[in-house]
Amino acid sequence: MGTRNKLIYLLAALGGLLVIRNLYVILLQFPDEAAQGAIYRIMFFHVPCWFICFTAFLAAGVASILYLWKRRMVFDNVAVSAVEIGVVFTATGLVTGSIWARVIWGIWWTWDPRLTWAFITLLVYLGYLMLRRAIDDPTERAKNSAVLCIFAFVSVVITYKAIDWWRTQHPGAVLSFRTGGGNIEPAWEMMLLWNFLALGLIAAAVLLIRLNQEQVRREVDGLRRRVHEL
Amino acid sequence: MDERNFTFMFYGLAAAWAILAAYVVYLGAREGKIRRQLENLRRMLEERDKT
Amino acid sequence: MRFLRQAGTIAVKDLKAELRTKEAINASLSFALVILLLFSFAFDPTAEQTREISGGLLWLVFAFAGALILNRSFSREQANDCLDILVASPVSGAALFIGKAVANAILILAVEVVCLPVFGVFYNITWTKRPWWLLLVLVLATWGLTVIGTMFSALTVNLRLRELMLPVLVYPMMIPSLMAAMQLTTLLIAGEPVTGEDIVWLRLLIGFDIIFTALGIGLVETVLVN
Amino acid sequence: MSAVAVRDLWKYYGDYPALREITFSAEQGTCLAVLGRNGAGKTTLLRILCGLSRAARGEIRILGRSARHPETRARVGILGHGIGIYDELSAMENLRLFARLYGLADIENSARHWLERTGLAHVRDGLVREFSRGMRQRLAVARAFLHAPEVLLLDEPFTALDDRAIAMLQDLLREALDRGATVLMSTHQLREALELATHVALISRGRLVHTGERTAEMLADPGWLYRHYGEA
Repeated sequence: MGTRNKLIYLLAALGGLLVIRNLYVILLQFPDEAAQGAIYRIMFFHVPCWFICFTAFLAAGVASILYLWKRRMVFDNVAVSAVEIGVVFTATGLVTGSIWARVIWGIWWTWDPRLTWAFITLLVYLGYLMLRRAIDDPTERAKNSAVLCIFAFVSVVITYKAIDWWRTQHPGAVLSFRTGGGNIEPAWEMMLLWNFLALGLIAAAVLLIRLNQEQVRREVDGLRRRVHEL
Repeated sequence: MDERNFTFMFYGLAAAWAILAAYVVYLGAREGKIRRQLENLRRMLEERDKT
Repeated sequence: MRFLRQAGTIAVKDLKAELRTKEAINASLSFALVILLLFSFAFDPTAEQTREISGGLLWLVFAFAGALILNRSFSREQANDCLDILVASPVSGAALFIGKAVANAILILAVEVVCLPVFGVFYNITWTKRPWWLLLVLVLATWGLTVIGTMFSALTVNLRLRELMLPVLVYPMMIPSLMAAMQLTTLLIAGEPVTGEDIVWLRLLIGFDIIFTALGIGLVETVLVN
Repeated sequence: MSAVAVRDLWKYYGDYPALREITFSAEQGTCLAVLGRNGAGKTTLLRILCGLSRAARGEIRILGRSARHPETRARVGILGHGIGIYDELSAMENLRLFARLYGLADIENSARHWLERTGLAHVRDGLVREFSRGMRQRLAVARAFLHAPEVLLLDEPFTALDDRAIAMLQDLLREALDRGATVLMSTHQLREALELATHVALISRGRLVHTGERTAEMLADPGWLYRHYGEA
């Protein structure tokens, strides 16, 4: 087993253990919130999920710019892998948010700016993944999808800023670096960060698996090309 | 109300992990597919090289 | 100066070629009219309701009909490998992009200008209460749609499934401009002034125009040279 | 200084190298025929020289500048698989358009001149879509020569052309060579190419396997090169 595989298992194990510990604290030690009752606990996954999304899409954007600059396929691999993870966590974020909304707002979905933009972001990045499937030449694919990825990041920025630009139903920012502190209990904020770390470790493990795959896939592309040549 | 509230919280967490698990399963399936493609291509090239 | 001259030459060429055949503009116009007709089945239009959703309705028509024009923009270049010749000529990618975008914007604006009175007649709406503001919104939003559409048209020009891919990619990206345009248009058709909180939509519209134009100019050369 | 100089050029499709360490140069006033089988990499090489494609590694100098430099592109003429003219415009409008894009000083006269040279003066205002195949090809040739290019890059120029256009193109190329232009053409039609070529380069599987002057035995027996340098 290579060091890379070991690293993947290590990251996944650490992430898993941390999640279990966090779940224990969240479910058994934290009291119900006064207004929302038990459901508020979803926040401890919902919010970190979106952090992961932003991180992943930001990473994909940076990797795309680096690809266009350096033209090294590694950056393209990072970009796809990050986008895929971002899309999975966007879906998770939307579903957890929707379940929360069912209890608190009484509806699954509302066309609120924050929600709408999150959904648009999901569509835009799904488009990115579709575009990749439609291009055969790996170099061309890397270049065109990098350009799309840079455009797509605009929608991420809008989603992020939506709660500032429009009056929305969505709860405001919670973390101190955006609010100046005092919005939630310090213990809860710490827990959000702990869960961000836990999910981040798992996401990093998945990212590494995905990178391996992308490398093998490029090998397949190369061999296919050689077979054609004969 | 409070019990229902608790059930929904459970659904929420379950859904989140279910999506993640589904993605990992999908990754595994794709891994297998890519490996098979690789093997096929390698074998094809070896056969061509022999002839 | 040289940049503008080249962009102008490309725009004039595109317009001339389009007006000779009228392929895209005819298709776009009739499609727009069909959608306008179809909307009348979707709901029972009283003047009051229609006015409330007029912005959304109109911009859906413009976005769908405009896509036909945008789709043609780069596929026209493919017929005789003309795109290769243009990219290899001393014209910069940015000039090519701006030239094409200007031509597309003019064509889409023409479709819009025809659609507006038809809309007014079909749905009993007086839409001329604030004509200059409306024109400003039309121009700004159309430019936003066109820049994105032209860029993505270039991005997908060599694709096997380009007709299928383009709408999937382009509509979500257009939403920022479309959303702002819909809000403003509804307001203007109702005859209300753009003040107070609604100014934010105008700012967004201009902001997206600038962002997407800059991204397009910056990245188009990368897209065209493979 | 060579008119076209390429050093250690690589191009990849993903991990697969489509061109590997290509190094050659063409002096001013020479005609280099780039030969090779289909899929050997001729078109890829030509596209890179035209500035339509980026090399992964290596250096290209055309008239002393890089391939994508606007100054280079203004001095290079291109003829490819497609004719590269617009069906919706007339012959004259097509040439006028390209004259403008290439920044020529006397648009009208150069356009008219090349219509006459290619025997299309009588249909100058006819739409290209109504032209016959041969007429379209000749207009494409006029388009390529319009701005008196110092370097001509031709990708399989003879494949799409009929007999009359081939003869015309050969005459024009000879004339261009006489005035000191450099010609690079990729082709697998050996006979037409070798008549004009002063030098040949043979590409096989992305590698340059032979470069040198065109010798008399090549002209006498076009298959000679492949037998000596190409694999079976």
